[in-house]
Amino acid sequence: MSTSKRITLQQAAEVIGNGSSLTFSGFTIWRRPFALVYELIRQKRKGLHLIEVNGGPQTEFLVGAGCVDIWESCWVGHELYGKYGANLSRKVAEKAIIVEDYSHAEMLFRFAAASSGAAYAVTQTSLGTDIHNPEYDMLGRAGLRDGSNPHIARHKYRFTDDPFFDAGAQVLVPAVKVDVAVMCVQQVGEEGTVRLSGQYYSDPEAARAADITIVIAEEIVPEEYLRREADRNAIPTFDVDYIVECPFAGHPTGMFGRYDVDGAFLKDFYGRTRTQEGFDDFAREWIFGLDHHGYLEKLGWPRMMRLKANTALNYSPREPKGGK
Amino acid sequence: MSTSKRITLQQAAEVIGNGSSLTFSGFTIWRRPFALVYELIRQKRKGLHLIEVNGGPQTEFLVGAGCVDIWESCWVGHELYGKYGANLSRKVAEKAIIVEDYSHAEMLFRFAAASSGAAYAVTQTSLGTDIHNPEYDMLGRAGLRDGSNPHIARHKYRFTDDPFFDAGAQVLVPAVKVDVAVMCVQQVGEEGTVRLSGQYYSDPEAARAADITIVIAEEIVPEEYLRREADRNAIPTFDVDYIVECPFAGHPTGMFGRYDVDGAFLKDFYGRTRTQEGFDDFAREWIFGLDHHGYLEKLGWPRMMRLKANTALNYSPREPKGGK
Amino acid sequence: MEREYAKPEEYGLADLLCCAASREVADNEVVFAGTGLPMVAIMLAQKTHAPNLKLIFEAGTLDGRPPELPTSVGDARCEMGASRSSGLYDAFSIAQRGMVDLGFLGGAEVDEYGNVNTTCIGDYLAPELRLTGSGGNPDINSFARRTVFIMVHEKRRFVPNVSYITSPGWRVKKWPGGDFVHRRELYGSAYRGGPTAVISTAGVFRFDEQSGRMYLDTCHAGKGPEEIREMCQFDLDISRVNGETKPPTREELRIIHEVLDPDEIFIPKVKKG
Amino acid sequence: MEREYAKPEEYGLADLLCCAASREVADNEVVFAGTGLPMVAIMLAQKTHAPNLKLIFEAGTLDGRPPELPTSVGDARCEMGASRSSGLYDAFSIAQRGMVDLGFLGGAEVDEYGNVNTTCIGDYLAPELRLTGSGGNPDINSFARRTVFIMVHEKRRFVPNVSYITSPGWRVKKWPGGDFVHRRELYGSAYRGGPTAVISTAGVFRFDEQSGRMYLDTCHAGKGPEEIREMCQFDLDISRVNGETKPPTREELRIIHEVLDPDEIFIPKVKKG
Repeated sequence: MSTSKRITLQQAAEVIGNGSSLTFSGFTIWRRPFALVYELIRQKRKGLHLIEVNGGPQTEFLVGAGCVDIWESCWVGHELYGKYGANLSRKVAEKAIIVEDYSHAEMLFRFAAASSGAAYAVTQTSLGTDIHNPEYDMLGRAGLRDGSNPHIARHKYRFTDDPFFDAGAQVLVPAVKVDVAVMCVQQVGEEGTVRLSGQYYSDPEAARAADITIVIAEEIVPEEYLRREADRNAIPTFDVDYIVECPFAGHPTGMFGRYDVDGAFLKDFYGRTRTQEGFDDFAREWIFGLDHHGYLEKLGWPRMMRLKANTALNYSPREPKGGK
Repeated sequence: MSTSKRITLQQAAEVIGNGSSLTFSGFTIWRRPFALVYELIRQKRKGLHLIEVNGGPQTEFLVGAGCVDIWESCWVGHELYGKYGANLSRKVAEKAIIVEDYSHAEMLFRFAAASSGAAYAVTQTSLGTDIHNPEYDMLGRAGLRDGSNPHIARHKYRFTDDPFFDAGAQVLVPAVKVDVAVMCVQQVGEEGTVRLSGQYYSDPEAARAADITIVIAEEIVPEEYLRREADRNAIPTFDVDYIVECPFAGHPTGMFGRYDVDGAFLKDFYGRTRTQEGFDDFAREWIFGLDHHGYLEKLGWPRMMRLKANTALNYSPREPKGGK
Repeated sequence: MEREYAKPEEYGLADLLCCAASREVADNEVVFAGTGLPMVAIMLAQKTHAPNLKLIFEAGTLDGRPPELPTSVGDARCEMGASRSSGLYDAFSIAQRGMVDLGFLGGAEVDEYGNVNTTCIGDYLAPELRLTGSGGNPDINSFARRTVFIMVHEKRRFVPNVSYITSPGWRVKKWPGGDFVHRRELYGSAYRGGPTAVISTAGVFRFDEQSGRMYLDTCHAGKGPEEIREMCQFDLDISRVNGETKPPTREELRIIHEVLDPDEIFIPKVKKG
Repeated sequence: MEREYAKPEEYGLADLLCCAASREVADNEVVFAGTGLPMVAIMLAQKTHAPNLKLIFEAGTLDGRPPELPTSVGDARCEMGASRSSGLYDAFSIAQRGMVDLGFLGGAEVDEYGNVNTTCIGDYLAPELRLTGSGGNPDINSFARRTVFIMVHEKRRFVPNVSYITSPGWRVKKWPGGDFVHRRELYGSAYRGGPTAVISTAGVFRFDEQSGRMYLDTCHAGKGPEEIREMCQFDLDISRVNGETKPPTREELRIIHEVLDPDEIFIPKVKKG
């Protein structure tokens, strides 16, 4: 390769400017690029527009830290380790954040359209719900649908009828406009080929939808190794702009074949961050003044070894389910 | 499993009634379910509506045999073994077939929409070409767009503008309506899980778009074996209705990892079937009066062993390129 | 095989919910299940009367046969024994394509027409409490032939009008006006059915497909129809009550507590004696 | 490294076309190539001045590095050394997403504005000859930043109006009326460029992006501008001729005939002496 795609975590965070629209790999509490989320918080990033197929702890951390102005998605919580997104909920009550609700499939189809270069997607999901209530177009209410913000469509939805087979009402949802996608994966090659293991969630769509894609991998492996079995790779080189090697980058979320979700950590976060003071306290303890290695040291070897997946099972038989 | 999906080639052909809309796995001269194509010709199937992402020798055989009334696709030929589809060309000149032209990406997006349950797809391809010429809507000209044929949309295209980001003119193409997809693959499990090797072309979309999917595999393998590595499987059980074990079912087309294209066979077909008499003669020699084993015997062991792929290379280093 | 039903003191409400939900599945059906109790219920069905059901987890595993209960639909355990492991595009495409027979879902509020809310409590524009949001609830509910909701029964949750229709019931809003219409009118050729049951901690509720109204089908042990009507803010139809909800069998309880959820993550054990 | 150009007797027209086409590629570009001569040209570039080009084959291999020339884009050889092997949805999505720098295509007829026909000769509704149809020609040409066509030069193929616009040039038809407009007007935000070169057996032709008209850039050895103008049915602009097409180098010829196509499947060898 003529130019290396390798950068550091710090540099990766710097790629994401204030006001960027941003998305992540993973699903709820799985494969979220936490090492970078922490770094964004340390760098005090502001005005982010998160566009996520679904949210999770990474949303809660960024929202709690005040990095996010707009969140477009369908769900936030910690699965069985925390029923809902308390930080988002607090900011919504304070009107300190704009939340634009779509359904899960709508968000997915919006990413799929963007990744395929289509202007919008056609679906029949969620007809008749308040997700489609025109009064609840929050970006519209905020006056942000005038075409001046390149991330925001002129309409939340359009409705039309199927002209071809009289299939009835159709919902049109705009393709997402994402500046940066940050992926947290098992393996990336030196040139950017990504091999995912287990469910790949909506990662291929997210990587291609974004203008810039940063891959944070447990390990950077020889490109040649991945190319020996091309049909096992999920994301090709030209979808990837930067790569970072960073083991355990997903903690406290889990990664198939590598480590489990740290349920106790998430429970602790969920329990302590109902208030802004609680969040700030948690951030002082676990984010500020640490780098990724400092964070891992603070977590400690026994904890990380307990989370480590058994490579035959792809999960940890040692980690108690439910974070108990 | 409570009920077996196994059927014979003869039964598989019987699933496809006169007037069915039909599609196939594969790409041009690769992985086409020829054993079944031959059986359809033997059973003198009539009035088929072929809807193909792209055509190939299978199109030429079925068209030459008079099985096809309507062909919707974008390309037919034999790659380097025959420049164009001489049988289709002859029937077009005789107005004995209706050809509806779309672009390759349009056909693919039409299948993708159908497989995803969407009524139509949105694209910007082929704008300004005669593919979009309203005078060239051949199903429309034939009076078939009145809604009475469940396979045929009311419009070949619709045009609209992007309402969301002012991206300009958009082409809407209807989802395909396919009664039966016939796949020709390397491995299928007893319950229908399909593992493809190499490029998978548009097979997952075709299998899901169709109402009934028949999988013809080189081998039926234990379902359990395929389920050990779920992320390597391309088509899940509930997309598959019937399975047939039939080695060399793709001949004269090729199959990644199993056998090469029989270029000499295709060249011979291309050379001999410019006229209907030529086709009929070819069919008497290679189709009628034979079953699949008879066909293989006629081809003979030396020929088939020469085509057999080297399993490290996935193609045959013995088969001369170009069918010489 | 004769069913050996457990006695009231041998099971808890979560056991009853789980077993009642499990019985909604027929063998060979394609089922979409979310994290939590729905996942336990569906895996219970898979290990009892519906061994050939085909399980879809939203995060991307198709026809899965996890030997052990996943902690969520994104868990590594989901992938074990699956026909295909992929992603959300596959899962939602299959749903929109009309291949899903049954969806298992949850909710915070439900109304008489099966509209469910998981988005917020109170006015959406100034909510008392912002909840998780929709997740795949409306998507599965839009496309599956039948959906079953599992809910905690509190009077504040069974309301005439939910604060926010997250997931479409039988009588839904037609935009832009917002007038209520039968879902059949909106969904066109994608209309395949709708909510068929709500299984709460009080009883099992079903819907009249024509009127779209909820009615009480069976009462859980110890609850009477009138009492249950009192537990709803709307005027619950109790004219079609069909006795008591069948209790869990001892075999079902064994599978729940010994095989599926021995660590009591989703379903607590009732201490015997 | 100094280029050692071959002498006229050492190469044939197919060699010249292949090398001229190959030089249209810059290193690190994403290139979409069809079966035949385009495939040889692009692999020649990969093995000479553009080792980091990223090759897409329509059937579904991304960033491929076949050690040996595939016989078609669906060939097993395409998959070797690729970053990802998948299917058409991936390939066309990448194109529509705007990630393709260059497409290499062929054609049966071309007009002065770069519109190309691969569908039929004569009236579409009663054709003299039905050809293969579009294949991915219009799709790649719609979405790539630049496209290069490789064609046999015959007067009947260089026409004022092609029988059927299969693949969009610079001046295309606006439907439903069919008036000609600049492609920029139609493609909106998907406008990224268009045909940049036609490499025929007579010369290399380019296009003025503003007017969309073709002009002669270089003549192949032994052909003069006037002679080439005579080989077109339209009035070819020869005012910008820029000398002779650079011949193949000996190294390029060696790669074509010893590495890529030793069996002369696509490019015949010129017998020396």
